[in-house]
Amino acid sequence: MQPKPEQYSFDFHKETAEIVAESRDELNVRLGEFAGPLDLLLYLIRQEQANIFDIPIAKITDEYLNYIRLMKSLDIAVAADFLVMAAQLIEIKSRMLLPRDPLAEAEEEIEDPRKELVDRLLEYEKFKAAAEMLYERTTIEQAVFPRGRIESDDGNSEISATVFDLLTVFEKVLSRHKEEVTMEIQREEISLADMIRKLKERLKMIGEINVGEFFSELDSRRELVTAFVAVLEIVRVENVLLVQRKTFGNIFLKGQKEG
Amino acid sequence: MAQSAEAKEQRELSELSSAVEALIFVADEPISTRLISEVLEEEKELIESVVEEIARSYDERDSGLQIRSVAGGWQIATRTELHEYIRKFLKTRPSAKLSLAALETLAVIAYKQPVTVPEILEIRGVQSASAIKTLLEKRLIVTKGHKETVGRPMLYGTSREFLLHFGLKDLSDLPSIEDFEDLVS
Amino acid sequence: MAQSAEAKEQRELSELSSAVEALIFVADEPISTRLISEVLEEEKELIESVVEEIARSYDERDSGLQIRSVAGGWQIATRTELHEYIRKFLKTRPSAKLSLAALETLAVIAYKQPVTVPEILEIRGVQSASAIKTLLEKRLIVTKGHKETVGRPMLYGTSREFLLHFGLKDLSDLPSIEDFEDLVS
Repeated sequence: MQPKPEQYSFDFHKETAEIVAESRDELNVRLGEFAGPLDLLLYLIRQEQANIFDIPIAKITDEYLNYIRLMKSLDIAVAADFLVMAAQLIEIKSRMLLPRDPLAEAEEEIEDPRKELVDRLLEYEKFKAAAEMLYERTTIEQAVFPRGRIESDDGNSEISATVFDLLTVFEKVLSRHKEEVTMEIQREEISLADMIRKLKERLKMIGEINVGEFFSELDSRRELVTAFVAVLEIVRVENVLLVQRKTFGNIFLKGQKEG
Repeated sequence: MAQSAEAKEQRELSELSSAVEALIFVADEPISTRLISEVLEEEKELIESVVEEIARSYDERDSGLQIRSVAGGWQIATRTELHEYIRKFLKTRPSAKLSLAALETLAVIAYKQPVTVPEILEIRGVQSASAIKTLLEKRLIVTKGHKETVGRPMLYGTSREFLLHFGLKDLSDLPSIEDFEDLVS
Repeated sequence: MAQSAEAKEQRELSELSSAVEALIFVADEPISTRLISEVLEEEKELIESVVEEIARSYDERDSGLQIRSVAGGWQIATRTELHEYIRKFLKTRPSAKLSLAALETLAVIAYKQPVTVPEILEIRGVQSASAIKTLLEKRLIVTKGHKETVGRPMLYGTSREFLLHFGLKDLSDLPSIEDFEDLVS
C-alpha cells in the first residue's frame, strides 16, 4: 500500500512536485514524493496561493480529485489514506454548500466546516517543518567524522542492542530452531521397511557395508534406532552375515552367495 | 613555598586536562562528564570546566578537530568545513538519507514521544508502518513499553542513536515544535 | 598588497594544517606523508613540515594526545604517561554491548524465562555456556533457583539491570511479535 520506496534521498529544497513532467517515469517519481494526503493538500493550497485560513474548498477538492485520478491513470498505487481524505473533502464541500439555517440567530457562531481540516493541516505543517530541520541536521552531521580505529577498539566488535533487536534475534533463533525440527521430522519419516530396502539395495550394489559408516550417515537418534533394528532384521531374515574381521575392528554386513 | 604549591596545582591542572583529552579521544562513543569524573576521581564541575577549556583551545588554534557535546557526552570529531578532503581520502559518499516519510514519522516521534502508531497516523494522515520499520532497523527509534489503553498499543520514542545521528546533546536540544509555527503560512 | 597576499598565504597554511590534522585523525592506520600529499595535492616536503609543526604544537600545549610517526606513517595517539587512566577507563567501560551469541542467549532467556541451560541449548541449537557467563558478569541475567527435574538444573531469568538497560518498566513491557505485526506486511 505504501506508494513510495522508503530509502531514496529527498531534496527538500527542490520544488516538491510538478504535474507537468517530460516523461511518464519522471511523473511517477514526482507524484510519489508526497508524504501523504495532507502534504498533497498543502501543496495544492500553495499552488493556488490561497490563504490556509480561507481555503477555496471547491477548487481545492477538484484539484485533489484530479490528482488522484491522474495517479490512478498512471497505475500508481493510491494509498487508502488519500481516498479517505478525498471523501472528507467532498463532505466539507457539500456542507459548505448547505444554506444557512434561517431560524438560527444571525450572530450565532457557526463552526466553519473547514475548521477541523485547517487545524490538522497546521499541526501537520509543524511536523513537516521539523522533518526539514532533521534533514538539514543530517547534512551537517554527515560532514563531521569521528576518529579512525585505534588499538583499544579491537575486540570490541559488539552490538549495543535495543529491545527491538532482542525480539528480532529471538524470532530468528526460533525460526532457525523450527527449520531444524522440520528437517529432522522429514528425515525421520524413513520407516523400518524403507531402511531394510535401502540396506539391501546397497548390499546388492557393493557387496558389503561398513555398518559404522552407515550409521554415521544418519542424523537423528530415531533414525539410528531404525537402522539398528533394520540391520538385525536383515541378518535374521535375509541371507546376510555380520562380519568383524578383528576385535574392535569395523563391522561389515556381507551378502552371502545364494545357496 | 607558596609559589611551588601554586606550581604544583598548575601542573596538576595541566595533567588533568591531558587526561581528560586522552579519555575523550580513546572513548569510542561520546563520553559523559560523569564517567570522566569517575575515572579521574574529580568533581564533575571541575571536569566540565576543563573540557570546556580544551574545547576552546581547539577552536583558538585552528585545529582540524573540535570537541563537541553530543548524545549526553563529549566527542572529538573533525570540523565540518573539512569534509571534502576527508571524503576524498576515505573515498566515501554521504550515505543514503532517510525518505521524506521516514523523516516526518521521526519528527512526530521525536516531539510526541512516547507515541503510538495510531497517534502518528492521526498527525501525518497516512500509514507509517514501513517508515517505523525502517527507523527501528536503523535504531533511530526504540519501543517504550505499551500504552495502557484498549489493545495496549506499542509506544515509540527516539534512541541514543537518534541523538548521535542528528548531533544533538539531548532531547531538549531540539528546537521547540511551536517554533515551527512561525514558518507556517 | 604584499600584506594581503601574506595574509592569504597564512590562512591557507592554517587550513592546510587543519586538513592534515583531520586526515591523520580519521585514518584507521598510520597515514603516510605521501598519501596526505596526494589527497591534499601539495608537495611532500610541505606536508612533512606541516605535520612536524602540528606535532610540536601538541607537545607545547601539554595535550593528552601526540602525533607519532609509526610504521611509515603518522598517527594520533594518547601520551604514554596517561596509560593508567586509560586502562582504568577501558576497564570500567560500561559494556552494554553484546556479542551476537550473547544477544541470542539473552533473547531466549528474556522470552522463555525461567529457563535452564539445556532448554536454551534446545532452542539455540548451540552451547551457550560462555554467553551465559558473560551475561551473568554483565548482570543482565540472574539465577532463579533450581528446576525440580532430574539433575535439578539451574534456572535463569533477566535481572533488574536488564530492565534498566533496555528501558523497560517491567517484563510485560517486552514487545511481542504481535506488536510489530502491522509493521511487517
